[in-house]
Amino acid sequence: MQELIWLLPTYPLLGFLALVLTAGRLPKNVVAIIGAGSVGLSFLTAAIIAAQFLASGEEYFIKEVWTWMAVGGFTPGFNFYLDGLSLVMMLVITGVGFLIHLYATGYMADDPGYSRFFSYMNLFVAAMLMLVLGDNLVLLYLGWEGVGLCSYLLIGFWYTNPDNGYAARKAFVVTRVGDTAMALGLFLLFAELGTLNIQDMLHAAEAEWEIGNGLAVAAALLLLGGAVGKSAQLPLQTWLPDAMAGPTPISALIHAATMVTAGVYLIARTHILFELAPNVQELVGWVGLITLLMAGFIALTQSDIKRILAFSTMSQIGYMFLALGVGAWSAGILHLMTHAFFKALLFLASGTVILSLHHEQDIFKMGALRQKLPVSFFSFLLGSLALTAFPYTSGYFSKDEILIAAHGMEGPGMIFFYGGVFGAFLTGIYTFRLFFIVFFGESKAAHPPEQEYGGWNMNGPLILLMILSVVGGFIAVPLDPLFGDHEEHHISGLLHAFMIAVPLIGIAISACFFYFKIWSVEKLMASSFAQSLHKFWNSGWGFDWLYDRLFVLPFLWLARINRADIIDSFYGLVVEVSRAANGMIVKTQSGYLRWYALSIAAGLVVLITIGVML
Amino acid sequence: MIALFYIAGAIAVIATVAVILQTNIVHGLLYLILSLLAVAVIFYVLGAPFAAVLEAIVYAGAIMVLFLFVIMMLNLGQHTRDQERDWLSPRGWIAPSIMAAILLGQLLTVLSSIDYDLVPEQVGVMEVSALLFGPYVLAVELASILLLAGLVAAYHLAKTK
Amino acid sequence: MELEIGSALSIGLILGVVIITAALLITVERRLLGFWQERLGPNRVGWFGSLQVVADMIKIFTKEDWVPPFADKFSFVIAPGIIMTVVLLSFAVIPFAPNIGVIDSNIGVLFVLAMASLGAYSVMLGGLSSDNKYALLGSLRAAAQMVSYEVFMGISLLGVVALTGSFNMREIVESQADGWYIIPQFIGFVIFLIAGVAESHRLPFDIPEAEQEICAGYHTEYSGMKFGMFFVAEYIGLVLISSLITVLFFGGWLGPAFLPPVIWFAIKVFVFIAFFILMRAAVPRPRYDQLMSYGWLFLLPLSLVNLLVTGVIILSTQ
Amino acid sequence: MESIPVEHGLILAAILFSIGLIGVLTRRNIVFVLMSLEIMLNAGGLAFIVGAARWGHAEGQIMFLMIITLAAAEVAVGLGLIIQMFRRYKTVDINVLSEMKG
Repeated sequence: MQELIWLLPTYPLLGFLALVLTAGRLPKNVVAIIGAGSVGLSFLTAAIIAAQFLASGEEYFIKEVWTWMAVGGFTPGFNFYLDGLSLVMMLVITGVGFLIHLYATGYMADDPGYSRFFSYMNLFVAAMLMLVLGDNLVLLYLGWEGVGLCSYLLIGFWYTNPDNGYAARKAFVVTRVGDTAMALGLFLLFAELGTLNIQDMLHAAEAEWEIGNGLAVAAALLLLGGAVGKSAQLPLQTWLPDAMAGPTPISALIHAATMVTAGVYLIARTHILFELAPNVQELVGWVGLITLLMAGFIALTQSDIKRILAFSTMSQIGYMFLALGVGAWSAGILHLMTHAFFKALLFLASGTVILSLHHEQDIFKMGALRQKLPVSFFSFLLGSLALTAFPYTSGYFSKDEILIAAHGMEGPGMIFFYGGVFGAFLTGIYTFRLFFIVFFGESKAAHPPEQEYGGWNMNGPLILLMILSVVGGFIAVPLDPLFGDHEEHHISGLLHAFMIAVPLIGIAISACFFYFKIWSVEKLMASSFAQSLHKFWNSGWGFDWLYDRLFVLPFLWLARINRADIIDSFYGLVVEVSRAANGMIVKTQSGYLRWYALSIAAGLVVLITIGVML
Repeated sequence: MIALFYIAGAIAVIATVAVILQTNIVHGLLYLILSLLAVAVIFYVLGAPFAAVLEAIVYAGAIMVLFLFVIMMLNLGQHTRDQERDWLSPRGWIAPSIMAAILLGQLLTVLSSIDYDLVPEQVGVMEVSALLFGPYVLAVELASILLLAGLVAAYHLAKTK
Repeated sequence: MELEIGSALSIGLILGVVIITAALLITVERRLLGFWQERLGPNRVGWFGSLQVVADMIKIFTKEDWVPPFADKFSFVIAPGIIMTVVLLSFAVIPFAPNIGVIDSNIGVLFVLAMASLGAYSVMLGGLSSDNKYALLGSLRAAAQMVSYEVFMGISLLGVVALTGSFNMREIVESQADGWYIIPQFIGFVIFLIAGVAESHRLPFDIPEAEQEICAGYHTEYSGMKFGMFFVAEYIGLVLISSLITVLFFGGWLGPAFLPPVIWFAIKVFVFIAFFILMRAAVPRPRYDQLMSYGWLFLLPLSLVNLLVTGVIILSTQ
Repeated sequence: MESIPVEHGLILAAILFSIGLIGVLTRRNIVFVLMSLEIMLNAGGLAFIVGAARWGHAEGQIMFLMIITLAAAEVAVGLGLIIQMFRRYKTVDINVLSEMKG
């Protein structure tokens, strides 16, 4: 059965082909069956494969399907590699993906682009599976770009609004920066190590490079560039909030559960390389820490329900990076998985809320939805608790492990630890700010909902994800043989209690502000400093403004002064010279036979002259 | 015989000059035939009677007849003389003449370095034919293909639609 | 280089005999035609009209030698001269008898062919320079006819040349001592006969000058002595063709010894002259296109086959 | 027998060739151009015959035969073209055939 691993991406790919080739002519229920069913089949297959793999106790499994190309010694194949890491990813992608597909069959029911939507989604799942299952970096890169393409297509899904197209382009271009770095990294690795097969490459790197080797640092840095681009980490994080322009299931699947964690997967996959470059690994931690804090502050000030969740996602991926940075690989992946559960839950629930309120996304125009939208309420409650690492929810276990590992780290470990704890504090505040404002207080909705939107196909996934969000932390991730980092860290009980308490304090503060209304936000916002701070954070720490000044405007300026195309003028010169020469030579082509005969005679004279001279 | 060579040579040159100076195309053609016949005489003197007769039969007798035939068909001749005179502007002669003079000068320079007196001896039809249908039979085949191609092309080109 | 240039005297003698014979033919033809057509013919001047030729010559010589003002004078004048020259030149290689003849040339047959091909110019120039539509039509016909039939004429006598192994007329005659070539080369003879008539555009192949269709064809505008030259040249051509047939196919001067060779030659030539005149009296003129297609579609393949078969026989009997 | 300097024959060929060249370059009447071409071809043939006489071989005559064949084919095609041209342009001026200018 493990031999059938190639079926995993094949099912969604076939679904994609079926939907694309019929070009929306199929009835909606058929589309739903194909779209969600293909992913469901993938999930079933994945589950069986996972069970067999775990039962077999092997460390890894390779399925060679065919050789993609053979150029000299470079023979990347369509080979699938299964080990603990890809197993987790595979299950998350197909499982959560299936639930989200199922949800989307209801969510998108009224959309004219129903078939198109599911074709993109299926292609995305296929590409994502390719990414995590590929045994060489070329295949990984294929999937990497495939998901990038799908992300672009789905952000701009409602293409009639130019803003959505703009957001899609922004996401595409910004991630392209990272992808370029990653491609360079691949070239470097291939040039230095002669292979792009991940395992061979890692072993070769381990054998040839000592720790701190310059090439290892360069390669790790370049791969990190790709990872931060895909995972929306500093400094390439600006695209993620705008990516919320797509339909909500997209946000759940691509921009929360799977694609944005590809960077985490990449670093975890090539962790040996990062271990060879400790400075870069530490940099990963710093990137994660700064991003999680920054995103937390931004999330405090946002008013759009999806943007809050987007910044929250950014922040949680920051935690994952932090985990990678401190070497807690398993914890990072565990957090990836739990985050996939509860963030998908939150996004889907927000989707229900948005639809119930007739496409209203501003949280200050909601309120008092507790009774009206019970499923959403419970979803949000459990999702938020998991997000804030409420004890014994899924997020608690994973975040706990990360922070403990950070605490145990040498050097900047303490900073990472306290930074992470502070981030958890922020998480508590902004999460429950959202929760309290949306579900309590008075209703400020323009169109108050009559009843909750959605049937079983939307509520079912929510309930399943609720369960997973609560108990997901108990799932034993089979990563130990892969990373071998199961080093027990221990912190004192007091510190541990403090760690657990901090998010709860955040929740309490949030409650004081928004539920009990003991404190008032207005009072806090009275000072001009607070207002400008709010504005600053609301704008995402001014990164968009900064990048605008740093890159976009200079580029536009260059484009403007280069309107006459300075570089092209060189080639234009070539053209002009040719044309001038042509103009001179064309006179010789007079069309008059006598002229040609004269030329021939002249040539004869010259030749004879040369002959006589010699 | 040697005198015949120079006389025929002189006739050939004069007649040829007359050809290119003529404004009446029929007269030009007659001079050309004269030139060809003079060249045929030279061939005979040089010991190539077969070539001489062929020059007369094929060149003067058939190819030039074709010319005359076309001239008759197009009804060229004396009517076109004025037009011909217009076309022959004195300036048009300068460049070709200079070019030809240079070429001729070069050829003379090169040729005058040869110093060999030949004693003509008859190489008759028999010898030529023996070679032609012996070692050069391929050339005969090629020539016949060429003629066939010429025949087809001429037929096609001159056909009235 | 076996070039036996006869004395000026013998050249003059041969030329004189040929021209006088041709002139006499004018009367002879008319008398014979009259005889065959069961009428009298010219019988007033001299004994049985024998001086008719003198009267004709006096008439032609004294006529106004007129050149039409619209004609191209140069071409108009030289055209009759060309035909006279080439037919007379052709006689240079004819061996009349073992010791009578101008040149004993190795390329005699080819020389005759060359002269025949040059003869076409006369007709064409005459018609073209006359600037007359009948003349032009006549000369167009003549050009096509003569150029075409030259080909079959040349190919038809190649059989004889192959049998002899030489282009030398004297050798050809000598090699017929054992038998005339009329026997092995009968097809060649027939083709040569027809082509010869066409070459000299005698009736029935006088299409270039067909009176009923295009006036007098290429010599419509000619008069006086220029016309006389065309006229006489036609008879000289007749003599030439008869001589060639005699030489190539009927053993030339060869004959029983009771008569001198030159007499045998003369007798044979006269028989063919008479035959041509009889043809004129007996055969109607074909149409122009019939003539051409007959030549190209029938005579050409036939002559080629004849040559091929001759070659095969020669090779197989060697 | 008297001898002929071989260079004289070649010089005659060169002179004829040059005259033909002048004709080709000067004349506008395409029939004259074709005739001048014939002059040049014939001059080439003459040179071959002189060469044949120089070595006493028949090969030169064979080359002359080739030239004559070439000339015949060329004239046939060339005259066909002239007839076609005359039909189309009603002139024999070679300059009207200058549509292929660059």
